[in-house]
Amino acid sequence: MTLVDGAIVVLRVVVPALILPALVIPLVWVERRVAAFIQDRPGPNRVGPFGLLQSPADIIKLFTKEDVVPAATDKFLFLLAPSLAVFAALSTFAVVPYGPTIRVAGKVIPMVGADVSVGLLYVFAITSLSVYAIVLAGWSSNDKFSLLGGIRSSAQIISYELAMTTAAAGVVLAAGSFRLTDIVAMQEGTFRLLPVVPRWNFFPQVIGFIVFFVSAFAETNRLPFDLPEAEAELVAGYHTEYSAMRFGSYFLAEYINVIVASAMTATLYFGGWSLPGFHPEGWLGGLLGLLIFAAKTAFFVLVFIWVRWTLPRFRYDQLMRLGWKTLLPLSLANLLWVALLAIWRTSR
Amino acid sequence: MTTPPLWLIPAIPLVGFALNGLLGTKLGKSFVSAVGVGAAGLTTVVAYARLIPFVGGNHQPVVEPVASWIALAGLSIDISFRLDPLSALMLSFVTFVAFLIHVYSIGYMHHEATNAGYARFFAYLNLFLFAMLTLVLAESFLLMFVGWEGVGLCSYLLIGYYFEADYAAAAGRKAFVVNRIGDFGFLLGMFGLFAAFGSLNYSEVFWKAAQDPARFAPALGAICLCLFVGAMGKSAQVPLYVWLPDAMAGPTPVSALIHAATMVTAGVYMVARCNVLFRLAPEVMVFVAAIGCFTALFAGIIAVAQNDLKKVLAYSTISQLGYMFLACGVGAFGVGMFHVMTHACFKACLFLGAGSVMHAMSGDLDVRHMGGLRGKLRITYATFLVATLAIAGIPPLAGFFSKDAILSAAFDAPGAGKVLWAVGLATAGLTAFYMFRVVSLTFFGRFRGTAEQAHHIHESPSSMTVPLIVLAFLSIGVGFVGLPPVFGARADLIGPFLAPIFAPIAGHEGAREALPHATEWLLMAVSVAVAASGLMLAWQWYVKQEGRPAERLAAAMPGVYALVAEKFRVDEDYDFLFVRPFNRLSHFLWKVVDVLIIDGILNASAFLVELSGDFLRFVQTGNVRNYALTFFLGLIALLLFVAGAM
Amino acid sequence: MERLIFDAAALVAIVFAGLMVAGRDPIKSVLALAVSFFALAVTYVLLLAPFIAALQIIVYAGAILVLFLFLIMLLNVGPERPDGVRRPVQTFLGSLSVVVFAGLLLGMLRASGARLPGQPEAVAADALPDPKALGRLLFSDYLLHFEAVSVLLLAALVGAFVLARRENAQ
Amino acid sequence: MIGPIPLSHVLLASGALFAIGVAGALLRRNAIQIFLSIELMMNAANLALIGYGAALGTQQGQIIVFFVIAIAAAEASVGLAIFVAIFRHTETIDVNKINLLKW
Repeated sequence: MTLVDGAIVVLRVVVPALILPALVIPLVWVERRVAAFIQDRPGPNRVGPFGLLQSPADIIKLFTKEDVVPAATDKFLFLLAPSLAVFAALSTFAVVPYGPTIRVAGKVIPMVGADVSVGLLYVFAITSLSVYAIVLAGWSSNDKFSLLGGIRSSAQIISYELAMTTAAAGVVLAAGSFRLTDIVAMQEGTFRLLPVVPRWNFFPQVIGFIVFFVSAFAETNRLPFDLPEAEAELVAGYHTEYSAMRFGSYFLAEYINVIVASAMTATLYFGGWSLPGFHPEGWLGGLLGLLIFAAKTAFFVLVFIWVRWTLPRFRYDQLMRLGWKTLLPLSLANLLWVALLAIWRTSR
Repeated sequence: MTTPPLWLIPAIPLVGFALNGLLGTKLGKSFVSAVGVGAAGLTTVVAYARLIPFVGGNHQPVVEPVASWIALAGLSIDISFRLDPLSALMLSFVTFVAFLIHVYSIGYMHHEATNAGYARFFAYLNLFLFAMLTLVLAESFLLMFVGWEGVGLCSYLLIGYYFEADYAAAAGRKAFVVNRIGDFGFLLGMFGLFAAFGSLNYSEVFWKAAQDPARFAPALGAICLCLFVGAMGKSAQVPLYVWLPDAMAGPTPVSALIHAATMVTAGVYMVARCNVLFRLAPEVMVFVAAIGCFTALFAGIIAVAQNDLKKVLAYSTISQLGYMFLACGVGAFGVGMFHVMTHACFKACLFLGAGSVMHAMSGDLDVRHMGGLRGKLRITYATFLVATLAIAGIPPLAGFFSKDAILSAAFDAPGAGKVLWAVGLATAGLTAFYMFRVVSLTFFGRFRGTAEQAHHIHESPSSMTVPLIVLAFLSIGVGFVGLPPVFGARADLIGPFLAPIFAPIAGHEGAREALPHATEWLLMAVSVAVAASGLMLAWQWYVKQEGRPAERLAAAMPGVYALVAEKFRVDEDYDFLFVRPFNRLSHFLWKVVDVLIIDGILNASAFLVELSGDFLRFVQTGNVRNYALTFFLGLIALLLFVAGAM
Repeated sequence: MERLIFDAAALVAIVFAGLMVAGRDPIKSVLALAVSFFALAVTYVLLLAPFIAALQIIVYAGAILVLFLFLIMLLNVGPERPDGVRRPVQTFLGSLSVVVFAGLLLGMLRASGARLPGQPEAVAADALPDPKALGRLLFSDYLLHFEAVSVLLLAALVGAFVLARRENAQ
Repeated sequence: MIGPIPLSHVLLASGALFAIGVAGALLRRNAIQIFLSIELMMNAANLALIGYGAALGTQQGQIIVFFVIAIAAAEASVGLAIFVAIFRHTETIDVNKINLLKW
C-alpha cells in the first residue's frame, strides 16, 4: 500500500465525514428561509447577505454558551449520549456511494467510503444504534419530560424500523445484493419495455418508496413524527436538559440524519449518482456523478423541510397505528409484488 | 319376466326398516303402515315370484353370490344366498305369515299412543323379517349366524317393546341372555366346523362330510352337540326354554310371528339344514329325540295348569317344537319341517286369535275372567276353534297329518322308538285337552269378567279378522300337501320335494322299510282317539261341569297341582342354581377382586405417588434461581460425563 | 493486525459482559451488554460473517436491547438493593458451579479446538462469503427450519400481546 | 486459524463469555439481568458457532446463528411480556420475591 493509496482511502472516508457536518450550516439557513417562505415572512435576513451568516453565528453562540450539566443526572451517560448521536449519524454515510467508480492515473477509485457486501444492513444497523443516543439522553437527564421522550423514541424507532427495513428489502430483492454500489448499478439505464423511463426502483416500487420515505421521517424524528421532542407536551423531549454544544450535537445529528436519509432515498429508489445515458469517465465524470447525487439528495432534503412546515404532528396512538397497521402491511405487499416481479423476470 | 335376484328378498324389508326407523316418527302412522306392510307384501310377492317357478320346475339348488365378504388366506366367505327345497319351504310360509301378521298389526297397534312407538314397532318387525330371511336364505353358516343373531336382537327388541314396564324389559333381557347361551354353542359349533372342514359354506361342508363320513364322523359328535345347543336356545327346548313364556310380554303379533311361527323354528330349520352332519352323529340324534320328546311332554303338562291365554299358547309352542325335534331326532327331518309349516299356520292363527280376544277384553288375558265369548266374537271364535282342532290333531286339519307323520316316524324308529311314540301320543292327548280347556273357558259358559269388560267386548276390525280367516283356511288346507303314504304313493307332495336335501349318505345308512299300511291305519286311529278323548274330557270338565272336576283334582293333589301351576319352579331353580351363584360371584368379584385388590393396587400406587409428592414438593421452592442452579449442576454433571468420554 | 483487533474486540466484549453482570443498575447493564454485543459484531466481521454481524447489531443491539431499555424505563426498575435475605447455600453453590463450569467449558473448548482437522487455508479478506450464498442455503436446505422459525416468531408475537395486555382492556 | 485469527482465541472468548453469563444467571436477583445473562450465553454460543464454521470453511455455523438470533427475538418479546405481566401484579421483578409457584 503506497502513500498515494493511503491518501485516497483517507480522502474517500474522511472527506465525506468532514463535509457532512459542514453542510449542516447552510442547511439550517435553507430550512429557516423555506419555512419563512411557506409562512409568508422574510426569515433570517439580517446577518450577512440574505442572512447567510445567521447559521455560523448560531454555531458560535452554541459553542460559547455555558455547558450546564444538571446535578441529578447520570454524568457519564449524559455526556456520552450526544456524541453517540453524532457518531451514529456520521458513520451511516460511510457505505453510501456518492459518485461513480473512476479511474484516475491508473488508480481505481470507488467514490464510496467503504463498499461492503452488507452495505444496506450496515446502514440499518447504525441507524438502529442512533436510538441509544435519544433513549440514554432521556433516561440520564433524570427528568420526566426527557424520560417520556426517550420512551416514545424507542418505541417509535423500533416500530418504524420494521416497516422501513421491509420496504428496503424490496430493493434488495430487486438488486439481489445488499451492496449499495450494486443497487445503484442495477438502476442505471432505462426499462427495456419503456426505454424513456429510467430504471429507478421508484417506478416499480412506488409503494415501497412511500413506506420507506415516511419511515425515514419517523426515524429522523422529523415532523410530523417528532413526538420524542414534542415541544407542546414535553418541553423539548429528550434534550430538554441539554444546553450549549451538547444541544447543538443533537441539532447537528438531526440535520445529518436528514441528509443521510435523503441520500439513502436517492440511492435506493432514484439511482444514486446515475442518470440514463450518463457514463462517467475520469475525474470529470466523477465530479458530474457527485453533482447528480448531490442534486437528488438536495431535492429530498427540500421535501423534508417542506413537509416539516406543512404537516401537523401525529398523536402517539395515530403514530403507532400508522406504523403497524398501514405501513407494515403496505411494505409486505410491496415485498410480495417485488417477489412476483423477480419471479417473472427470472422465468422469462 | 326376468326372475328377481334372491338378495332382493331380504333387502326389501331392510329398506323398509331404514325408512321407518329413520323417517317414521316424522311422517306419521299411515306412512309407517304403508312402508311396513308394503315391504312385507312386496318381499312376499318377490319370494313367490322365485318360489313358483322353482317348485314348478326342477328342484336344483340355486346359489347366488352377491359379494365377497371376508377374503383371507385360507378363509373365503361370500355373501351368497341359496334357494333349495328346504329354504323354499321356509320362505313360502315365513314371507306369507309375516305379511299377514303385518296386516294384523295395523289393527292391533292402532291404539299405540305415539307415532314414535308405532314406527318403532314396524321398523323392528321389518328388521326381523330381514334377519329371518337372511337366516333362511343364507348359503353359509356365518351368514346364517348373522340372521340368527339378527332375529335374536329383534326378538329382544320386540319383547321389550313396552320397555317402560319392568316385566317387559326383564323378559327381553332374559330372552337375550338365554339365547346367548345357545348362540355360544352355535359359535363353538361353527369353530368346530371350520376347524374340521376349512369352510363354512353349506355346499362345501355337506359335500365333504357326505364324501368321507368315516373321516369326519368322530369330530361331528361334538360339533353337532354344539350346534344343537344353539338350536335349543333359539327353539326353546329344555333346559333353555325358560325365555319363551316370558317373551309373551311383547305385543301379540310379535308372539305370533316370532315366538310361534318363524324365529323359534329356526333351530329346527338349522338341524334339518345340517341333517347330513347330524345323521353322521347318531348319538346326538338320540339326544335330540330325547330332548324333543321330553320337552313336548314337559311343556304340555305345564300348559294344562296355566290360566294366561298367551302363556298356554307359549307352552304349547314349546311342546310343538319338541315334536319337531322329536321328528328330527328319529331321522324324519322332512316330517319335522312339515310340522314346522303346519304349526306356523295354526299357531299364528291361535296367537292372533288370542290377540283379538285380548283386544276385546281390554288387555286382559286371564281365561278365568272370560267365558261365553263366542257370541260376541264370532269370527275370532270360529278361527280359534279351527286352529285348536288343527293343533289337537283332528282330521282332516293340518295338525293331524304332520303330527301323525311324526308319531309314525317315532314308532318306526329303531331302539327306544316305541317309548318316544308313547310319550308323543300322551302329549297329543294333553295338547288336545289343554287347548280345548282354553277354548272352553274362553268361548263357552258364562262371562266371568267385570261389567266394564263385558260392556266393552266387540269384534276386532277387519285388518285383524281377515288374517285370522286366511290363517284358519291355511290350518285346514295346508296339511294336504303331506298326506301319509296310506293314501297312495304319490299322495305325499312334500316328502319327495324335500327328499334331495335328506338324501341318504352313501354306504352309511340304508333306506328304511316303510310301515305296513295296517299299522299305519292303526296308529292314526289311536292318535285320533287320544286327541278326541282329550277334547271330550276338556268339554266334559270345563263346559258341562264348569271346571269343577278340575278344581276337585287340584284339591285332591295340591302339591302336584301347585308344582305344575308354578311351571315346575324351573325359573326358581335356575335362579337358585345359576343366577344367584352368578350374582354372588359377581358381587365377590366386585367387592373383593375389583374394589379391594384391583382398586387397592391402584389406590396404593396413587397413595405412594402422593406420598412421594408430599416430600418432593419441597424441592419446588418457587425460586427461579434454585431451579437454574439445579439445572447448571446437572449440566456440569453432563459435561463431566462428556469430558470423561473425550 | 486482524488478530490484534479480534483480541481487542473480544476483550472488550468480555469486560463489558462482566460489567453487565456486576452492575447494580439494570440500565447500565443493558448498555454494557450493548457494547459487548457491538464488540462481538466486530469479531463476527473478522470471522468472515459480516451478514451475521449486521444482524447482530440490528436485532440484538437495535431491537432486543432497546426493548429491554424500553421495559426498564416503562416499569421504572431501579438498581438492585440488598433485600436482607441471605442465601448462603445458593450463593456458595452458585459460585462454585460457575467456577467449575467455566473451567470445564474452557478446557473442553480448548480440547475441541485442538481436535479440529487440518485448518483450511487462510481466506483472503476480499473473499468474504457473500450474504447471497447464505440466503441460498437458508431458502433451500434450511427452508423448513426457516418456516418453523417464522411460525415461532408469529406465536411469540401473539403470545407477547396476550401476556402484556391489560385484562380489562378490550 | 481463520485468516490470521487462531480458533483457540475465539473459543476462549466464547467460553469466557458463557461463563460470565452463567454467573449472571445464577447470582443475580434482578430478572432483567438474569435475562440479559441468558442473552449473553446465547451470544457466546453464537461466537463459538461462527468460529467453528469459519474454521471448517462452512456456512452452517452462520445459519444456526441466524436461527438463534431469530429465536432470541421471540424469546425476548415473550419474556419481556411476562415481566410486564408479573410486574403488574407484584410491583417487582426480583426473582427472590416472585416465588408464588411453590408448594
